[in-house]
Amino acid sequence: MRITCPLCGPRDRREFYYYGSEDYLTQPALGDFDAIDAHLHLRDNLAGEVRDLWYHEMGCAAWLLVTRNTVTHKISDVVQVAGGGVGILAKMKPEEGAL
Amino acid sequence: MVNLIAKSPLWGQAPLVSAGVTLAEVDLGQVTSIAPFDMAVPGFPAPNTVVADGAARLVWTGRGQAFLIGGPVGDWAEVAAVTDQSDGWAGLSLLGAGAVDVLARLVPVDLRRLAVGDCARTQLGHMAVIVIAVAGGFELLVFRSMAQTAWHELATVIKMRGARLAC
Amino acid sequence: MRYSGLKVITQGLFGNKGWGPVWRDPAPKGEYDAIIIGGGGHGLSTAYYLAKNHGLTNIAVLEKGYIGSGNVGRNTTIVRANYFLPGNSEFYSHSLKLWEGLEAELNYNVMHSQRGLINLFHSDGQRDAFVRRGNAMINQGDDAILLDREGVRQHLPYLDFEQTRFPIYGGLLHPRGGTARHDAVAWGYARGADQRGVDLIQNCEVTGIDIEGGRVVGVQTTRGSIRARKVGMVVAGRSGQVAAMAGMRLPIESHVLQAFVTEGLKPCIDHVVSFGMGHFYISQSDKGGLVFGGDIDFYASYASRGNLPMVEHVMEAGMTLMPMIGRAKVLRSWGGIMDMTPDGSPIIDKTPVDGLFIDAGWNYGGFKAVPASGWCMAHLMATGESHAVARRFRLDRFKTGHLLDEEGTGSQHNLH
Amino acid sequence: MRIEGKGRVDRLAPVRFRFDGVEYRGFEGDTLASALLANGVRLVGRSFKYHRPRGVMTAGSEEPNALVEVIDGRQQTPNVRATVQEIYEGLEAKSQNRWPSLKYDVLAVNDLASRFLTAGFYYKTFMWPRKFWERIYEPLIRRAAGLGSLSGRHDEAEYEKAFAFCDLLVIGAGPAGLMAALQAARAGADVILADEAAQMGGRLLADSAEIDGKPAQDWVAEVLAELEAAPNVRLMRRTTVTGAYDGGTFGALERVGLHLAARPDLPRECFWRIVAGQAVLAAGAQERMIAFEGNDRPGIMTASSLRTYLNQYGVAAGKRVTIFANNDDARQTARDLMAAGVTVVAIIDARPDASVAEDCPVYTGAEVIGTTGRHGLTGITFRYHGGEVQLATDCLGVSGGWNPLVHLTCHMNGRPQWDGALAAFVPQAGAVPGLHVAGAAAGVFSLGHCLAHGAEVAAAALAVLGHKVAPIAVPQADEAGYDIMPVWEVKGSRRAWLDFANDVTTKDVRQAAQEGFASVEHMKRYTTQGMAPDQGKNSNIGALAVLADATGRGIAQTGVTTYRPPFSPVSIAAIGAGGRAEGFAPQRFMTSHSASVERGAPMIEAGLWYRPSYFPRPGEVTWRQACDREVAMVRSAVGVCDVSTLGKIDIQGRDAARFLDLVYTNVFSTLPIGRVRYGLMLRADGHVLDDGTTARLAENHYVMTTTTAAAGLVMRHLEFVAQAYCAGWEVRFISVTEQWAQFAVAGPMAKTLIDTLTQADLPFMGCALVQLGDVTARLFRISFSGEQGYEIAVPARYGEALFRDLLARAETLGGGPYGMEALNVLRIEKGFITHSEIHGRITAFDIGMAKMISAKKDCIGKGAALRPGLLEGREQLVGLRPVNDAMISAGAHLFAPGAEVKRENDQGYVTSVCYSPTLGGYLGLAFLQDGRARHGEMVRLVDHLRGIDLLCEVSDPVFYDKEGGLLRG
Repeated sequence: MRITCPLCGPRDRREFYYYGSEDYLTQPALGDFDAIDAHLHLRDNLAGEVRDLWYHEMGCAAWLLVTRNTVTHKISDVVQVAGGGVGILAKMKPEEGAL
Repeated sequence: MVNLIAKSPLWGQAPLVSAGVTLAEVDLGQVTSIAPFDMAVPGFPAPNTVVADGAARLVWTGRGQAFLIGGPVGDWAEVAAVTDQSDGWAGLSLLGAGAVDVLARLVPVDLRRLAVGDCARTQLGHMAVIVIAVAGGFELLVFRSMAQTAWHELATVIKMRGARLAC
Repeated sequence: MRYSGLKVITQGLFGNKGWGPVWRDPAPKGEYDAIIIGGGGHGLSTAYYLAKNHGLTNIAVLEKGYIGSGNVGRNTTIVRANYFLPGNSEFYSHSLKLWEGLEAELNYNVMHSQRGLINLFHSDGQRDAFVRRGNAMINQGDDAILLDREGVRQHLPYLDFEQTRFPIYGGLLHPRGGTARHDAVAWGYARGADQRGVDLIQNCEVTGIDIEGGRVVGVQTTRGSIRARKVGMVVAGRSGQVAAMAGMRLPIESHVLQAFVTEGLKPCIDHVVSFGMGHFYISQSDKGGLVFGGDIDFYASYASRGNLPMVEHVMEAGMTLMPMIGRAKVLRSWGGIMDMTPDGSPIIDKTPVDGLFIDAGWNYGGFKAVPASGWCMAHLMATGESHAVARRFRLDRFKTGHLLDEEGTGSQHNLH
Repeated sequence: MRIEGKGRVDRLAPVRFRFDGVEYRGFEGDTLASALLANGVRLVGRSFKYHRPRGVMTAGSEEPNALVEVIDGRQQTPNVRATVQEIYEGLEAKSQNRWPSLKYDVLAVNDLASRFLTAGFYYKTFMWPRKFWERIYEPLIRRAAGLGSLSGRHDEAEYEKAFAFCDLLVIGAGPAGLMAALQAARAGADVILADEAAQMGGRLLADSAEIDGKPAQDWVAEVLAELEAAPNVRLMRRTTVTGAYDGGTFGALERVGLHLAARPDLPRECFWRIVAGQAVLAAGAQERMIAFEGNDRPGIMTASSLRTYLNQYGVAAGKRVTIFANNDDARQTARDLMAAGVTVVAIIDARPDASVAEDCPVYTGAEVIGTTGRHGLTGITFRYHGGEVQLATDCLGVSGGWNPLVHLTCHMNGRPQWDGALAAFVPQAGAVPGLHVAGAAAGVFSLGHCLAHGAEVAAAALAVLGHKVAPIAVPQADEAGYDIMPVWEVKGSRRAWLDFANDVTTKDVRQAAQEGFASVEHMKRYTTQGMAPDQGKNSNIGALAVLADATGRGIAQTGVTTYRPPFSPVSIAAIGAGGRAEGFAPQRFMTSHSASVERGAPMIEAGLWYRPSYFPRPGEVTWRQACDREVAMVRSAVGVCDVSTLGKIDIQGRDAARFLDLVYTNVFSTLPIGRVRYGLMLRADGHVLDDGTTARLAENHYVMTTTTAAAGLVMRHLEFVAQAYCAGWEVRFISVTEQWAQFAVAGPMAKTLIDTLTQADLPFMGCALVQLGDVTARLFRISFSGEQGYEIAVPARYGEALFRDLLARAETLGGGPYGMEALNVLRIEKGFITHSEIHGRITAFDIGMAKMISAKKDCIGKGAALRPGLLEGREQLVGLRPVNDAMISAGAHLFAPGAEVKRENDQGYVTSVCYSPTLGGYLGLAFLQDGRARHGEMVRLVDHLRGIDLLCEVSDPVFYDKEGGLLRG
């Protein structure tokens, strides 16, 4: 399998680390165990097109959001995760939140 | 009083000349990581390219990161995180007609696309590498601690290439 | 028909004309007391024990392909009980005991062979972790022996003891671990279930799960709708798709695990050997092929095929550990689809839908679990209560944090 | 028997080789099979199950029978196809799966019992008595099964792997492949042409065809000359493309040195990873057998292989040859043989309406129904016009038709389609993205059409890549079609073989169907049809035709089993090239490595690094003696230890502090400049990821340390958090692990030592830049030993020098180096944790660090860490000391005194243990149910594996200097 890194160009799968579904991008709020469950565990797990997180570990160190078909392995889109500005933590100041 | 003697990563390793290639350790001089806080800063190399600036080269080494090799940091310190990497990497040069053939044994990138002035961040065997295409071959940067393994892997490939050519 | 050596001889003398079908090929009825979705090892054993242990015989197993077409027919055949976390220990211990009586139970030779499993370790830290495991196995009533380097050498003299990359410190020997003939397990349970009246319906894909008022009432299939008050989803590899028909989202991601077999060779590897440092394990089949594998390909997939980097990694690890296999030639590689859970342990539980049960999330350890999984799933479906040895395989344990993480790698499906 | 004037072997280059100890002569260019046939050797192997005598059946890599062991020195390679192995001077081969000899094989007795050994018999028996399976039956089966043998010795030969990239990969250099390559070469594309044979040309080398009015071989030579000269073309001979993978990646095996006597440094094989923009599969087709009684005797071969042996090797495989076929193609074999002066006894053509116009007897509408000859064919019986005819013949060429080699098109789950007119499966279009099929592999069966098809398909493939393609001229050749009447089996009462390699007969397939194993996959698995080294290349189609007949379904409806990689077997050593010895993972060396080795320190592997275990001194016999001394040295004077392997991450930017607050449980934004703080990092799921110290060098500049094991993990985690959650934050980081060599200096004399180096009066947990001569170093006052401690870091080029210097200084103070063993004892005495404790299932609460989770802020993993299952009823970190100072062990489990030792009563386990010379006894760290409330209680420690069962006192995990006075001192 080959993944076209938006920065490095087409590269062999061996250069990449796979994390999992884009669900990991949605940061749950403290105390919301359903959201934590969805973030960490529950998956649509589609047989078809999915968006997953990959890391170009042996290349440029960019985290990538890869649109890929889990049945054909066809990759239709690769974008960088950075710049998406996803998740509530991005907006949170350090002192916010409490145990 | 301390008097510390410097040693290069492959200190004492003689160059290997065989089968149309020469493998040698190179002294890269000052190597500084330049990681601009604003990635759109002018003068920063495009991905996979090297910007030459006199004797110095600014080599793209990853997302928002380049290595300034052989030159002073200058104004970069004002717009970028600047980190000394001079001791973190071992420099190897692989030159000669067979250099592409040798590298293709170990590096999973399309070397046809790597012309002088290009670079690639990829892997050499199982270790991270920065490949810089230079006239007549390549410069390779590997982590200092893995320099011996890199040498061993390249030397093994060169040795097998020699045996193939002798057939 | 009862099988025996005598039967083989008498049939042979009369031209082998008397062998009848091993199972019937019934058309689906309109209604059953219970339906098992999935005719793999777990589904078939569930049906078998529902009939045998609980007297429930008006049941059907619905299989979209052929019996045993899932991972029970596509694995590296290892049978072991070497877990260390409470919850897993008792379950796999129970399973191994069932294995030990399986031929007699099923009157079918599944070629269960307790050749001994050796897990190698390569540092003091790994040794300590394996000692913890071995002691847990003995506390559970199973067996484990700590081998030092010389002990490993006596059992596995062909390993490369000179390689310094990951020097062999020792190993944990699990004498009762071994292998079995994977297809035979499916066929044996299928035959046993069929003989007890279970309808095994092949080429029958479930396309919908009928739910009324929060309770399951039947399923839609490519061969018509079938009513049932109890439905068990036993479709590891496709659990997400089937559960989605009931509106459920599971803590499961599907991944592909490759495995490899070489051409036949005269006996050279007697044990099951596992090289954790290199994610490599190997045994030799009775036919002589070296059967080996490594880690999953690490990305979500339903493609039943792997890619080269993992192939190379497995072979490189093999060459590090036992370079004597270098000249064995890989004949065939394949990829099976695994239900990967966030803690690497399975699920046998009720679901939020009344009457709908799930047996899923076997990661890549499902084969050895076939007998106990069926035993416990049957118990759950028949009684509505979890069996004592499967109590912790709850569907909600991820949310509550009652994890069974043997690998210690945390909530990332592909790391288990 | 050699035929003068025929073949491409070099008659001026004789080659001597041995088979089963007998010396023979062949010529350069021979395969082992052609040379054995030339020498009249017909019996070359024994079958898998019945140990039937077998001879060469084909001339290619699909060979099911002629598998031999090739010996080189102390090594041997099993299951080598004699039809592929080229001979070289001194080649030594032997037959396999026989004992004591090929001719007299004891296990041939199996053949007599064959009626009891039918499909799946073993599932029905060997069950009683139970113990006999493992003790008697299975060992017997294992010994009888298998084919060749490994030597049992490490394979120390060289193997190679390589990557290649091209615009167009052409697989197969027969007529279609050569035209495809030529078309692409002239269009200026980068081309790789790979072919499994030693010489390119495919069947053109084996047939007597003409192209453009010249012998086809002349045309091949011209095309190859042009391709050789083209700079954009790479010819890969002896290279089998073995698998099609995602993204245009193909695996290929090059036989580099297998045709030569072993030479130093020459790889035996090279495994290629070829990435192609597009690919053309021009693998051709393979001839198949027909199942009839006794069709497995030596001397019965595919008809086309007789032609190959004649035309390519100048060998007649028999003196009196008969042909049995159901198609036109086999006629060419008869004609070529007759033209070369070989007697063709008869052509037996199953087609009633076939032509009879040959210079030999032709029987149409006839079928072979029996054969004779124990170790080689002596005669056949065939049915003709309702009668039976017997013929004396020593060689029977059989053709059941041709199967396109569709295998690679199936490697991504593609399903071949049944073509009734061709009586063959043809590729499913588009089954592998970018792979186009040309020529016979696509079911195009005339030479003229193959040539045109090759060029046409290549042009189409290049168009996908955006190449402008000018079509090339297609040379003229025979365009006659291929007439076939399907004949799969000649039914009879005795055994007719389908799968020669696995000894599967038509009876086995019928019995499988009778027992309900009617799905093609069930039949395969029940009978083992197609599971032998040829993976059913010779037999799968025939077997499923028999199954279709037995079940009353059509062939298309019956379907095929799945072809999977590799196309032909690949050695583990080739794909695993580089893995042997040290190659599997990089070795990492610290700058102090040679200095440690000089002092005799055993180096142990730790997260790819090598670290000194201990530094033995004269008179010390055991590691414990050295370790105890080193611990005492640190506790009483000063010790030096290289800690460079710890991960070091340089973090900069206006949001660096905020970022650290996010990834650590505790607060770093309040850390003063010039200070160091211990930090705890959680995974997203709330368990401890790692711990370490982080120093603030400047307002916006930190340097974080990680454990050795987790360095890469933490880096990846930081990148994820930064890129996924911190958009717009001004924070950048880079690993500086390799940049700095860092040494711990610990002990009551540590400050004394440091003072001799530099002036720095650091408070506990302080840090500063210091000058060591011209070198700027970083000095941290931190401790992992419980003693007053420093870590000093210099650019790595000075690492070795500083290490040696520090040792010299330490030694003048009664100190010296200490290794991993002492480091471990020191940290256990002090109750410091490592990954033995934070092993991935551990929370901050478990290790008593709940207070380190700041209440003032959120952090990665905090929410998940608050799940009830991670808070209640868990095991907590404690210290253990055995009564009587007896030995205890890590991995032991804990029980309440008096409780029965069983899982249900298990209360915890021991993670780390050491002998403490400081405290005079064994110490352990353990996780114990409700442990923090049980300090002072006794627990029972049981290690079955080491026979330890004793009572321990539970305590706080900190055994040494609980108040930390020494540390701060």
